[in-house]
Amino acid sequence: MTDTIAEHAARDLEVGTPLVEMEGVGKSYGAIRALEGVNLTVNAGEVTCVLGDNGAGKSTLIKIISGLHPHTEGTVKVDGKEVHFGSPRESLDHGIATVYQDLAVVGLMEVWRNFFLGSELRKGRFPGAPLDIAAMREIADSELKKMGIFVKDINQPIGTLSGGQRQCVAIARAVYFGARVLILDEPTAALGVKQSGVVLKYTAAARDAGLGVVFITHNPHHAYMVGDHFIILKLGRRVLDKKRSEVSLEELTAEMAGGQELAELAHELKR
Amino acid sequence: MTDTIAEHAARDLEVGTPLVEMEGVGKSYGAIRALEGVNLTVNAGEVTCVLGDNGAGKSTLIKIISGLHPHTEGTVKVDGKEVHFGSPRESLDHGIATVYQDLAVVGLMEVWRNFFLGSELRKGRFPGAPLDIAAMREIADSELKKMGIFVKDINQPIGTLSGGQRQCVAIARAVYFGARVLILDEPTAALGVKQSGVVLKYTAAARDAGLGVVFITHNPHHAYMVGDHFIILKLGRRVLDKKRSEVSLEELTAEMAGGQELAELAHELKR
Amino acid sequence: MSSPVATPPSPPSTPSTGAEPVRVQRSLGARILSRPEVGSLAAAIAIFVFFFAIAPPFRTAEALSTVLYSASTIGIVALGVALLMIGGEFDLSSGVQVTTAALASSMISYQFSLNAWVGVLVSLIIALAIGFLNGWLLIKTKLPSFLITLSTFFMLQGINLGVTKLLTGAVATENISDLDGFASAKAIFASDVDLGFVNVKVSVFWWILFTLVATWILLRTKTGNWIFAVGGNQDSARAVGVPVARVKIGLFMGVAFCAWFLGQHLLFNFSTVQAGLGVGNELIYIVAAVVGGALLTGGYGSAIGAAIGAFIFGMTTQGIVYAGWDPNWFKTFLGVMLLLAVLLNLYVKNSASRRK
Amino acid sequence: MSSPVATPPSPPSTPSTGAEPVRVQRSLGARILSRPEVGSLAAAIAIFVFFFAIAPPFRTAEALSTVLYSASTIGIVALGVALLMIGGEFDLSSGVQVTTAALASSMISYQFSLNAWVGVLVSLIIALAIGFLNGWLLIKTKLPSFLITLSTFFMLQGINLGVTKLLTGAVATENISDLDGFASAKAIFASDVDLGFVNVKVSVFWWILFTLVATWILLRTKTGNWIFAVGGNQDSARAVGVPVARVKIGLFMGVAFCAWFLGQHLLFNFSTVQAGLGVGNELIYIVAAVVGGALLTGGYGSAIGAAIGAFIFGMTTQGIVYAGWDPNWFKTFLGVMLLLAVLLNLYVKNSASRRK
Amino acid sequence: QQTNTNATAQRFTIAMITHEQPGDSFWDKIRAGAQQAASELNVDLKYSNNQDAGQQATLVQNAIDSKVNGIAVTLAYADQVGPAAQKAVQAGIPTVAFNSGINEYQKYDIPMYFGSDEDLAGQSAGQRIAQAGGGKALCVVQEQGSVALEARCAGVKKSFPSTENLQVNGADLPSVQQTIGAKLQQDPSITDVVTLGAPIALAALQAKTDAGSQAKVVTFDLNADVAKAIQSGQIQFSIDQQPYVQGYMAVQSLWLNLTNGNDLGGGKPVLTGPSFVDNTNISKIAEYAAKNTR
Ligand SMILES: Nc1ncnc2c1ncn2[C@@H]1O[C@H](COP(=O)(O)OP(=O)(O)OP(=O)(O)O)[C@@H](O)[C@H]1O
Ligand SMILES: Nc1ncnc2c1ncn2[C@@H]1O[C@H](COP(=O)(O)OP(=O)(O)OP(=O)(O)O)[C@@H](O)[C@H]1O
Ligand SMILES: [Mg+2]
Ligand SMILES: [Mg+2]
Repeated sequence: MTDTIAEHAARDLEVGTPLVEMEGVGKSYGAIRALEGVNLTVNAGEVTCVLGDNGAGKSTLIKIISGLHPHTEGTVKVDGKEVHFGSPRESLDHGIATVYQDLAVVGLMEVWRNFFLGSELRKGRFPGAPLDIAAMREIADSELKKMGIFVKDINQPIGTLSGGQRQCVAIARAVYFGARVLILDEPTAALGVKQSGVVLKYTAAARDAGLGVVFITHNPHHAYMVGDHFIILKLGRRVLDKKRSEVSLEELTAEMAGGQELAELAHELKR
Repeated sequence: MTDTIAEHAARDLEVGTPLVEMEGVGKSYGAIRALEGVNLTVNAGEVTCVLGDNGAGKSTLIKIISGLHPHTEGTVKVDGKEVHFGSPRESLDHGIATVYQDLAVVGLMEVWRNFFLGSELRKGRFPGAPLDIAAMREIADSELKKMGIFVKDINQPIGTLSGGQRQCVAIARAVYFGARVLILDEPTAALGVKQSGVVLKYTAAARDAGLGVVFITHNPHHAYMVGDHFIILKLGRRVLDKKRSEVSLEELTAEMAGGQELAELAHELKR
Repeated sequence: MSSPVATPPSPPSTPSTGAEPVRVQRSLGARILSRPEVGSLAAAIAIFVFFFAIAPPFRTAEALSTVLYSASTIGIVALGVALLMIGGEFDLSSGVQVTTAALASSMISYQFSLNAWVGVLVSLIIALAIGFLNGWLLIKTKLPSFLITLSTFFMLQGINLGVTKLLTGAVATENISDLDGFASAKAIFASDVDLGFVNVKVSVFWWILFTLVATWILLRTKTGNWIFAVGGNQDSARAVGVPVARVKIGLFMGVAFCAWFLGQHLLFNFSTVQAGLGVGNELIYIVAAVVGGALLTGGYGSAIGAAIGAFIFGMTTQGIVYAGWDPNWFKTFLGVMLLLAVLLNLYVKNSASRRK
Repeated sequence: MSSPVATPPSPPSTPSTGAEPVRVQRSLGARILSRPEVGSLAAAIAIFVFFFAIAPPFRTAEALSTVLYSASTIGIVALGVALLMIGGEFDLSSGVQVTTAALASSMISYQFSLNAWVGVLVSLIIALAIGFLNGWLLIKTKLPSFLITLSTFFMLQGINLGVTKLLTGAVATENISDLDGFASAKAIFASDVDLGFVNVKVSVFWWILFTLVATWILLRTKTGNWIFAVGGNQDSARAVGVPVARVKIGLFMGVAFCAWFLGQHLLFNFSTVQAGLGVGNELIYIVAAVVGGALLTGGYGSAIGAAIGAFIFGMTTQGIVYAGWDPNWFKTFLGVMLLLAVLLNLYVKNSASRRK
Repeated sequence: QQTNTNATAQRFTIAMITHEQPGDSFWDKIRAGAQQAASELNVDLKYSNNQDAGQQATLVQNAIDSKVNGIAVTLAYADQVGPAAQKAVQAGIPTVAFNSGINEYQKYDIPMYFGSDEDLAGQSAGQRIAQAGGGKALCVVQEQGSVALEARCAGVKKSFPSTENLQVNGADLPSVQQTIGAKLQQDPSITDVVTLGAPIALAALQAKTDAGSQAKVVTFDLNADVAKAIQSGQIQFSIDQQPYVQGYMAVQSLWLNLTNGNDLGGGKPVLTGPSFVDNTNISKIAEYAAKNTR
């Protein structure tokens, strides 16, 4: 898998250079203010973990980076230039690939078509060039195999896969197409232990290949395994922003709302 | 919260009596065989954990109990009588409430309407009796508050909530209406640490009130915290079936496909 | 490596210790603005003012009465159609169902020389059976309602003509105004109500009554909840125990009932019925429902909205005539008005959601 | 701390150590059976056999030629409509667009006494502009296409009539058969092709050609992939970078192109055009697409299916005449046939999915 | 505006309400005639139409609300539109019927009628087919359930019993052509095709060629192309009910009634047809047909 990421990573990445810089970013959905005054920097070769309660605004934050919703306040810079993405296409063209929490797959389309959707391989560069179906099938298949996912038939509509299998396809796709920045919104939520492990390895590999990674999760263990930088959101505001060196797993767990309580609970439920 | 469950629990539950018994149950989706020859018993006052890889057939299994898909092989008994549910209504009428992995909420409807959908409160028992809207709003609100979920407006369409908030509504609903059996399909997947804790407490409370609980999760820690009985599925077949007393957390983690690998991974990624 | 750490016990309370977010209680104004019909109401007012300004004959009470009558003949069926659309389905046979109901009523009472009320009731049974059939086929075959009701549409069109020709030898029914019970039925379905300063057709009052009843059903009963649910997300509704089949069949029967009612109005208003009528009206009913804020994809809409939609349509149709515009361009005006109405509707809805 | 730590290299492989499940390769037969058009093909064959058995005149080559011609005049536009429906949208203005294109072509060349080809080309530009406008309004307003194209439908209906009346003083265009270029245009759009044993209209060949091109686009190009994606799940398609707006506008322009082509056929076949034609055909095109297996909700369907749907419709319409059935019941037969066709379609699809 | 010498200074408003199917050239001639009369007589003509009977009745009510000076109305749906017209009469608005409703107009106290008798027109067509030695006729109905069209076909059948009806979709000319073609292939014994509108006649000619049939085509109504076809002998004859005159007379009689208290027809309908157009008189008429007045 590492090979796939390294193959597709942009050549000009240098560890530590800021890829995405957000300053004072805010977002309102109609009357609902989901995010306000958030600063965030994604550096090349680093994993930035975004943590927080349900409804804290994590997904909203990354949807701004990936161009799905434009921000309503503040500035977003990519590679030092200010941007205001009108569509996910623009973000993708900057080498930013995203795994959305609500997936973004087209249920009735085949697995391999979903994998390559929006970035199809073609036999030639002229307009109307035919698709290279054989190559796409093969690549999709082998990328999924690398994650340990065996779909019964790569031609089956993706809607007939289990929730976790679909999640894996979305992750494999983002990993395959992410050249500079990889954004993962709760990628391991629906996954089994094995697949979760694979995803964590991918995350580390992407970091090692020099990509900037944004990793959203509710699992502090997962976060601490790969994160270099931790940001906690609460009701749309940033309440913690620390480097890995400044925080321990126990602190992080405790800082996440209710982390303390879970530990207590474990004791309480103990039989 | 415990009070809610205890209030609504059926009076005739006796710890240890089998509520749902499945024998040799199988299910095919068209040409795809998702489940075969599975035996499972849900006893009153016990939590049965179903574990397994993505696509193992866990959701399929519980959809049979909850009446969403009829089984194609084997027998299912509820309270000792063989049943073949034609619709979820029949299952609900047996006191079986379910939280589905893919939620089952109606995005455009208000939070409180979703909470009571299918089991509306009315002012009177005659046909066409008006809804008791005030009571429903209040109950939905307080049940959500008990879970630590504060939606901005109980009248807002549920589609505008975050993924985790929606999940909480679905769980609160099932807990409120489940009288005999409570089925939870990856309830904590989208949840933060705090909310996960609440759900685990609910699960324990339901068990203590005498309900039979089926709990599906990918998290062996969560499973081990509440489970009395563990079943692991693999490619639609049962590969493990053990009582709590027969298995330790470490064994369980190891048995779950790839558990071992995750431990190695943690080591590998350690920095 | 990752087992949860045991810590000393603490009180089992959950409500978070931090400041809990203030629950927003939206103002009454904001809640009204978020109703589906508010945009179409604005459009209706705008169009009314427009015609009031440019067409002097439009300003009389008689003109309002005519507009209301025109709106009521669209609105009664549009109501059933709107409920069906909220429930996530279409009915293309609603237009010809009106004619079928009128023909059935007329021919049954005339051919057997019965009291007009017998025809009225038997035709109600026939209409409900057609609605039931539509719904039943939908549930059994799981085909889209567009296809099912299109078949019904074709079949009823043929049956209307074929049966009428068979029984009467012509393409219109005999005049039934001499039958027993005609007068009383006409009083119910098609009389004029004298309000002193102007005569208003009784169908207008029925229309208003039906709209109120439908609103109550939608917002205040279990059935209404279920209608929104099956339209919004049929699978989810089924999963929580809503009897989807019953609700959908009921909605088709509701459309059939409305069509029957309008059919009786037509029959007792004119005493005879043409077998070829009603074709094309199904689209107008759908337009009224949609202009009134119902979503084509289901799960959203209102009965009052459908009434306003019908009113807009009736007002535009008659307003253009009152204004004396060239009928060659009639449809163009209608199209422009429709587009403006839905755009205004949209604009109002969007600004409503931007307010608290 | 955050620089990647070098760990002792381990083999980068992940493929699980356990037995991996056997990848199922479906047989060719199963894959064919899972195509959207297979059910409608079965229905088409069944209906063909039925009429072949009961209606002797149906058995001749001439009859087949008539049926094919009838299918082609539906099928050309149904093709564009099917692609649009796969892309998740409707077009209610397709029927009148045909008339608009024919009128524009005829009036432009006649009023300015130009070569017929000038009219043909200018009318193509007008048609594409209408398609573009439909799509553009859809994207800008985010209204359902049903409403947008219904407005266009009304507006074009009025414009067809109003402009024709304005320019020619009548509601039909002048006969253009004496214009330069008429003969060559007629040869392209509306000639008869002599196959030796039977004459076939050239529109049949165009129809087949267009169907093949559309099939290729759908299954073998990026654009086709995008069409399925925007119809299947517009939000997801947008999220992975599909240019949803461009695809949808393109699809509306595709419908406009097909309408333009049929419009030219109409014009050069009859030499004049009536301004009121085409109303109601939009539904027939949708029916053809749906009978051919396209989903009304988008994301599923095929071009060949639409062609088969048009064939079924044409065959049924003409078959009833060949069978000499009572014309009063015509629509009833049509409805029954339609229902049976979609039911058979469904049955075949279901049994296909049950096979390996 | 051109005004005739005997036009009064007062400008009257006259509403004309028909059951036109929009875009049909037949109705265009009615309107042209009415418009001609209106401009000659300084009348403000308000034309409106709807194919739906109930809606047409509402349009009459609309005219009453607008307090027009006179109403001209078609009574194709006499039972529906008649009562509304009667209301206009009772309200003191001079009202005439035209084009259809010959048997019913008096029932609603309407004093004048201009039009042809569909039944009679059909019968005369049937007679001529019989005289010419026809074997079997096909009567093509282009609008399902239309009373007027059905009456014509019934008339043909009365005087020429071996007549069969065929339903076609008049809004789709290729389909008209295909369906007539199919019918001719199905029943080669058809010797005469009776179409009920000019464009349908032209489609029938195409169908005849496609099917290689020798059947003769006769039609109701005229237009420039039908006139040409009559000249060239492709169409045997046309039964013209002179729509231009219907429209013209309706407006003019109302104007005379308003300004001079006249009524026409002596309590009987004024017939504008059937007038036969065939190769004997076509040379004269073709010119008018080209001008859209016949
Ligand atoms: N489309 C929308 N319209 C209105 N409000 C929205 C919309 N999407 C999100 N919100 C609101 O914005 C807030 C933040 O939502 P967001 O999805 O970013 O949370 P999150 O941190 O990702 O939560 P989770 O962990 O549950 O996924 C929530 O209160 C939610 O109700
Ligand atoms: N509606 C369906 N049609 C066809 N196949 C299906 C359908 N639903 C599930 N499957 C298949 O059945 C198998 C089991 O799916 P299921 O959803 O039960 O898995 P699961 O154990 O719940 O997985 P996860 O942990 O990812 O939720 C999978 O291979 C899936 O592709
Ligand atoms: Mg989120
Ligand atoms: Mg599952």
